[in-house]
Amino acid sequence: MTDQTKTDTAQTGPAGLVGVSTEPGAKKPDPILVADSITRTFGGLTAVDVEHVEIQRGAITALIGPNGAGKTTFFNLLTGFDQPNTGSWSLEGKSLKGVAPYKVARLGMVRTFQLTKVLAKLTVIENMRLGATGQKGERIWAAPFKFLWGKQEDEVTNKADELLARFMLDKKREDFAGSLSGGQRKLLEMARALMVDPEVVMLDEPMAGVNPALKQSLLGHVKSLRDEGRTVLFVEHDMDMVRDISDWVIVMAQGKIVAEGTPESVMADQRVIDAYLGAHHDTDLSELDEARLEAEVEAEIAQEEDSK
Amino acid sequence: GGETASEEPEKKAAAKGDGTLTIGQLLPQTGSLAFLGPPEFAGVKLAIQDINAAGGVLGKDVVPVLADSGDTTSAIAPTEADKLLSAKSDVIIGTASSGVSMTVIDKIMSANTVMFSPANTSTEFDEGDYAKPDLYFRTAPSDILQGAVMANLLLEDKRTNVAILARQDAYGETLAEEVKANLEGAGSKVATTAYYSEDASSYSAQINEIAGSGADAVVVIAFEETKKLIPQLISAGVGPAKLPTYFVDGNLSDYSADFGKGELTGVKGTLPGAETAGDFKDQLLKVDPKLKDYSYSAESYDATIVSALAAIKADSDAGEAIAKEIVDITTGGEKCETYTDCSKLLEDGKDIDYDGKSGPIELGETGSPTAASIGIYQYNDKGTYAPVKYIAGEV
Amino acid sequence: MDILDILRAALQQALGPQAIVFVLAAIGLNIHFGYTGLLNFGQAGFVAAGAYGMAVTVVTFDAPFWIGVLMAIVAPLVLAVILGVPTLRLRADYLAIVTIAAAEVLRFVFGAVETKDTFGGSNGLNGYAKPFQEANPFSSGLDLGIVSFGRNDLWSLTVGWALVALCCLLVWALMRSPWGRVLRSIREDEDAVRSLGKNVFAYKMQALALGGVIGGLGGLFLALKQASVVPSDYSTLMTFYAFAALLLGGAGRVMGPVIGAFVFWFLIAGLGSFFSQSAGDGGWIPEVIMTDTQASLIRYIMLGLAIMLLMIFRPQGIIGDRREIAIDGR
Amino acid sequence: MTSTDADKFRETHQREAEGAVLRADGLIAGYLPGVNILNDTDLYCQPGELVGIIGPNGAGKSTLLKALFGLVKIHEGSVRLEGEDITGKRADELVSRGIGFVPQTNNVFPSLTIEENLQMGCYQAPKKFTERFDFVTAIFPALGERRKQRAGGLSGGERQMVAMGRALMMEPSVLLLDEPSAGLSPVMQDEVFVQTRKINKAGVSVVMVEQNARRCLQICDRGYVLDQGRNAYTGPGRELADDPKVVELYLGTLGAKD
Amino acid sequence: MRKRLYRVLVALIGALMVLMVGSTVAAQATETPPPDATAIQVTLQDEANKDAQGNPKPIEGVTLVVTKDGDKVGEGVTDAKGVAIIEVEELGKHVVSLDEKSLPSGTVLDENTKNEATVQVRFQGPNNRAIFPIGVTAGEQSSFGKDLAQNLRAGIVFALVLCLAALGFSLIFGTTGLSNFAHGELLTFGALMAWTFDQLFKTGGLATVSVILAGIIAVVLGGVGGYVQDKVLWGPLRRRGTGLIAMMIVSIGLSIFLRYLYQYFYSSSTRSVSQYSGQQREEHWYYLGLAFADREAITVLISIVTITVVCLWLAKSRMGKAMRAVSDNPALAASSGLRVDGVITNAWVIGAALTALSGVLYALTLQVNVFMGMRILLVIFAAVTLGGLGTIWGSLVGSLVIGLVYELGPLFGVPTSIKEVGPLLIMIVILLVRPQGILGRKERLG
Ligand SMILES: Nc1ncnc2c1ncn2[C@@H]1O[C@H](COP(=O)(O)OP(=O)(O)OP(=O)(O)O)[C@@H](O)[C@H]1O
Ligand SMILES: Nc1ncnc2c1ncn2[C@@H]1O[C@H](COP(=O)(O)OP(=O)(O)OP(=O)(O)O)[C@@H](O)[C@H]1O
Ligand SMILES: CC(C)C[C@H](N)C(=O)O
Ligand SMILES: [Mg+2]
Ligand SMILES: [Mg+2]
Repeated sequence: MTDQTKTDTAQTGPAGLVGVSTEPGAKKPDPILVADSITRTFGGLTAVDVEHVEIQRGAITALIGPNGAGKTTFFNLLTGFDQPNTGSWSLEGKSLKGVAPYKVARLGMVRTFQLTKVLAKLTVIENMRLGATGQKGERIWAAPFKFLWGKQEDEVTNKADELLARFMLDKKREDFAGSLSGGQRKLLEMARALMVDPEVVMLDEPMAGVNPALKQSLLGHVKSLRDEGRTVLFVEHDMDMVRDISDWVIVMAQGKIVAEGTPESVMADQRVIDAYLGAHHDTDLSELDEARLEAEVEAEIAQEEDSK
Repeated sequence: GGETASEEPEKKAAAKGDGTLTIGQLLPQTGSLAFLGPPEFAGVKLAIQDINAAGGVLGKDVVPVLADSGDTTSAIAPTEADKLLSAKSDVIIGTASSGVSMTVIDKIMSANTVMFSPANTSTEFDEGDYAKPDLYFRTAPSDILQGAVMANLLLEDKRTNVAILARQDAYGETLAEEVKANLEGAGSKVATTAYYSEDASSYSAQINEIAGSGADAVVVIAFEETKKLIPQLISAGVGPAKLPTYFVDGNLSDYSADFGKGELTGVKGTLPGAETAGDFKDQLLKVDPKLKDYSYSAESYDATIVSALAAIKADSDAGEAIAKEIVDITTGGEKCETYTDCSKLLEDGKDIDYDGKSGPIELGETGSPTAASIGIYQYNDKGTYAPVKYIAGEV
Repeated sequence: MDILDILRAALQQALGPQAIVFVLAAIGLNIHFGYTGLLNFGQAGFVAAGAYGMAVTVVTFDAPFWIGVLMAIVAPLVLAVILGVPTLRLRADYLAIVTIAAAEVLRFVFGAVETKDTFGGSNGLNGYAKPFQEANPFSSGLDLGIVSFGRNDLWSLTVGWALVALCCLLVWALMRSPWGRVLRSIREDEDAVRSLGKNVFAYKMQALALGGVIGGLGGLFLALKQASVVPSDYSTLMTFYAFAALLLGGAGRVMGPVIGAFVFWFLIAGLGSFFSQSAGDGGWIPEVIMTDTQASLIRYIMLGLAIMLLMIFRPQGIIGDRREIAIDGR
Repeated sequence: MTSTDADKFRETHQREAEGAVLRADGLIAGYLPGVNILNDTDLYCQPGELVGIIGPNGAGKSTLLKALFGLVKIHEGSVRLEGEDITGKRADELVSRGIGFVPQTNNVFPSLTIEENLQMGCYQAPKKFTERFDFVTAIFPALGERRKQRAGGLSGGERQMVAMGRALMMEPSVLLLDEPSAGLSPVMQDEVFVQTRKINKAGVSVVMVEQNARRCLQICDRGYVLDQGRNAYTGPGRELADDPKVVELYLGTLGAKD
Repeated sequence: MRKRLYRVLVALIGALMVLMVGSTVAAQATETPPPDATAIQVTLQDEANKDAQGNPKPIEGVTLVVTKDGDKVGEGVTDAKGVAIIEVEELGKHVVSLDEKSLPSGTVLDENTKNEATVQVRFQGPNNRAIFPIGVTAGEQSSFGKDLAQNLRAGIVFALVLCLAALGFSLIFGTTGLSNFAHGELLTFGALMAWTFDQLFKTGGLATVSVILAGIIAVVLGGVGGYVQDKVLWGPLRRRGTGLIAMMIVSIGLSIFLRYLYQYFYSSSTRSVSQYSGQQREEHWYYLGLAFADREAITVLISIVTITVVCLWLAKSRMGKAMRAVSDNPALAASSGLRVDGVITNAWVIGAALTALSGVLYALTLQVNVFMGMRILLVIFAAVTLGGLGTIWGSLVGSLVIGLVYELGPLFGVPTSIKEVGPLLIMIVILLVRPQGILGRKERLG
């Protein structure tokens, strides 16, 4: 832990990742989040079984892996929403074992949910305001007296409005969050998490269902978070995004971490391609062998008719 | 009126002496005591008929207002009492159940209205705050008496180990305690006392307790729940046929529709009140031809008449003024038995002592009868009951 | 048939002390359910805690009146904590059952023969309200023509409506604040709120306690104006009626409970008076169809009907927001 | 879009929609009274055609699908299935007429097992279950392996597979898909697109909404771009994908192969 | 009239006594008190020593002393019938003491009989009694084991009846998500219908099967009631998109409406069906050591069969799955081709019929009253919740636990008067350990 305290700038952020080993569970020069031998089982199924993982401070790390690999469950464990069967993990050297989810968030680690959780009967702007931390007016004794928190509320609102504009939700400002479309909910969820000003942002498939054009502009925002020195950890199935913004990629499969590395190296890994990316992921589907498709279909139909 | 309190003359003047004696009736139309509502309503109705036939009170006809006291679970009595109060009732005849009375007594008294119960027998109305002569009166004797009669009846029948099954309310608790105290004092034993709450959804545990107690008799202090309890006692092998069973005023009723075939044969019961004279019954039947039970009809009649006479004596229909005279009307003075007679005597300026249909009522310091008769009844194989004897006693 | 009489009876009840008890209970429920989404079906328990807090302190423990008043606030608070610590983790519908059970347990214990020495058994307790009655500054009642209140009622009403106003003001101030926002968010999705670093449990506890105490004030008021506390007053029916009042008015609105309780009692008393005039001697409904007894029932039949119809045609309540209802989580 | 544009659009629509298996004309629909989400939207799908719909978030794509399927109140306009008006018909009737629908969210029964979820898919024709079940599990082997697991415990992607599988169980003649690839791993996404194309080749008409716009336009015969409840662009999939305007406004340049 | 007769009778008895007692007896006793005089009456007899007719033997010649405030105010000696009547002057508390030495040899007061009794003299005549039980063998008190068996039986019967109603509730809750506060009234409905038709049949040629027939009709009508309710009220509400909370309040309204409507037509009195109510329990080998009345045995049988059939049907049949699907997500169910309304109507019909059956069976044990459903509603809720809301097996387990705790609690220290506290407390405790109910599942997060 000593080298963590005397961090020197060269080791922090994406720069520190240069030359890091690509073995699963590789040591990072300046890890902000460290997890050890975490397991979680559901009945007979081992959903998460992570031996060791470190997340580099100030970098954007992507967590990818097939469906059901245990990514979301791992998020739940790290943020205290679920309890692991075994293991320990720490944020900035402080153990998070048994720490309540809200305390984890207060320590600066905020997550979003894959299946969005918007506050349906609050307006979009209220959803945003809720995200702000350290609000005086959230204490019961201060709450009845507006002069105590009015000014702070204005500041919070300004910040929220800025984010909303960026996430193209400003038109929906006064609408109930429950009336948002699927993609808009994702956006709101992410924007609200950013209101917390977190040290570590954990996004669970933030871009699923978000329109490509908007996605592109949002990536800029995520990058700027990194530039502010924050750490981003995200789960995503969109390889364009992973390739574009991540500094480091961790691959999970069947609960285990199977590979790590830079986006390029990981995506070139044959195992990853086989199990996750698929052979055609870079080809244009319309260029697929249409003839082959048709043949297959016909064969099936014929088979069906036989069986009748 | 008579001697109106001199300390607060202003407030007294504001009291509702509107000239018309309005008699509210807060008696059970619904709930677990509803089966004893009709005789009480009939009693009051008959009394008002008699009063108005004799020229009313203070020159005007008495006005009746009816309300439903429900039972303790329905808790409608307070709102119904409000209804009566806002109809400017000067006297409220009611309620029947002691438990319900407890929920409205303070409300009615604080409205300076007389509360005159024909059927409350709980001992609590002579205790603590209610011991004072104030606005609460009753024509039914305290269960100190019924408890003693029941105990004596049990002793007479040589019951030395008695089980008590009682409803948990002001009435059941105190009556059970009285029976128990008298029995144990006199040398008998009480095997067990099982209480049940009015809104219980099963009585098995209580029944089992009774059945397992080895008692040689059981006293059932209940209202309408009796209809549920008896079959269960029978199932448990301690029905009236196997174990001598005793009823009280709360469940002494015509059960011919519920238990035929001799299920109740031999059950004995106690009920405050002197023997109902034959013509009184006939008159009641004219008022309400459907009557089957007569419990507390005489007491209701008397409560109404006494209130009216007190109003005449006080020369006011204000609740407080009436209250001041009620005890006096029933004690000391020239005896009289009907409203016509008594009111004449009063008009002649005489002091009277009203003796009514329920016996020679003498109300004491606390506004309760000091002496009364208690009837002992027995059931036949049809599920109806007939008197065996009456015992007069002092509280 | 005297329309004025009916109106008088209805208004008398709707403005009267009975309504105030329910307004206070419903304001508490509004904080629980309307704002925080806590399905508290045991509000009667809090009301009882308030009433018994007062009565037991003064009657059983012979403490001075003002300590009784203090205890009427402390008791529901304690109940909230005892109830809250274990139950606030439960899902909404489970919470409902646990609270309703807790309230019933309280009522049974208060009414039990075994605890008679402390709680007075099924007769309850009385004889503590003297100081309240003596503090009555009015020398006579108030007659407003259509409605009139006696001296005692007038005093109760003044105190009661003042309490209501105070509570409404407090709720209004609280609910426009960020604190209120957190509560409303918890109503929507606790986990989302947790993920943003708010101590959901603490907020729920604060809400439960605050709503409980306001319910307890209702109990205190009931105890004072009725001068007696009896366990049967605090049955689940009280909670149901308070809920009905709240939803009639509109949950999640400051004035919802007030308007709801007013309408609720207006209906009960108005219908009651209407039918008791219509049936029996001198009424226009023949005895075969409706006897006196039946007349006293029909208002409840109508009340049930009215609650249904109001919920069917205005599910958001009288002053609720239609848009909110349209967004259904399910 | 100027009004003349709109007119032209309407004209082409009228001309080309002739003989369509499913067509919607001038739909005006919304969730709340007074707030229309769809403002005069047209759409048609010829037999055996694969139609893609793309557009920004909140444009009304899901609303359009729901409107076609009778789950949103249509204020004006009509939906026709094989020439017959089906506006406002109940969903289960539409199912028995051969329309299948995969919603964007809440698309599984959490308390039912995977197998039971799929059973619900062929609720109206229970006999076909075994055969279709084999077919679906061949596409998504994960579902076959975990058939007894409750869907409530599934990961996001696994749910999506169940939802897709459920729709495939019913062998519809018209299939409405709302973002079927969302949340799936790349290899599974490809599988979904390939399978959709395959089903389509087998004669099923498909209307799909996608945010993976590029992929969607690659496989579909014809695409619509929906913006603020109106058709902004339409045309064959490839053309749209190459249209610079569409790229700029809706597709972005990320991941585009130059 | 009667009063006078009685007095004559008392006087006669008094006279007889004088004749029999003779001159050896102490002075006070020879003077027969006038029949109306206030007196204390004591009868002494040896219960252990009965004659051929089973009448206990009177104990003669025992001296009894009456004191008031420590002063002796009277004395008496029992006559040949074992009776002593001792006149007293005043009313109030008197103490009667028995002179043990005057007891005949061989007769003793057993250790828990005191030789003193306190009598509050209140009555005219010899109506103020005291007793000194001699040779009384206390009735057999039951043992813990026997109590356990008794209460277990009560618990089982109650639990099964409860279970039917809980199942009905679960079914409706499971498909619609509605916490139906009017559920108790469905139960009452069953009981009321059974009673009504029993009234019809009980005098005719069908009298022997009156209750059975009435019960069957009641269950059918219960189902019809569920159908009507769904068609007239809940269906239209669903179609208007009314929220669950609003529906819940509607159900509160409905319960008030129905309860008082029943009361309007049936009044609040308790009624009994014409058959089976007075059956006594018997122990047969096939009752596994418990004693059942035949009606209870039949109740148990009917319940178990019905519950098994319904549970299997729900678990295995397509309709059962469809109900769960509808409960999870009605919109998606519709999109899968389920006729959601049809499925829900099904749930209502079966749920209501089950509940009506529960009402009929309940009526056999506890008579018919318009409030019976309301009183048991909370217990039903507790059972359903305890098991895990919406799970069918859960409501089964929940009912069993609640029913047993309800009746067994008093054996383990719960005061009988508040025995309803037991199950509620148990439920609270269990929910604290397993917040999702015994068989409920935690929902996945994220
Ligand atoms: N509550 C639960 N009960 C049972 N199984 C669960 C539960 N939660 C997760 N699982 C199982 O654990 C595995 C990991 O799930 P998880 O949600 O973490 O996957 P994921 O990597 O996020 O997948 P996706 O990319 O599809 O979202 C899955 O197979 C899932 O079925
Ligand atoms: N239940 C609802 N109530 C009210 N408004 C709604 C509701 N659902 C959606 N909306 C509104 O309708 C508009 C269109 O929503 P829709 O879901 O059709 O968008 P979409 O095109 O599918 O977007 P996405 O790509 O994000 O899924 C949005 O502005 C949204 O706010
Ligand atoms: C009518 C009576 C049975 C009432 C009973 N004596 C009571 O005081 O509760
Ligand atoms: Mg996931
Ligand atoms: Mg959408």
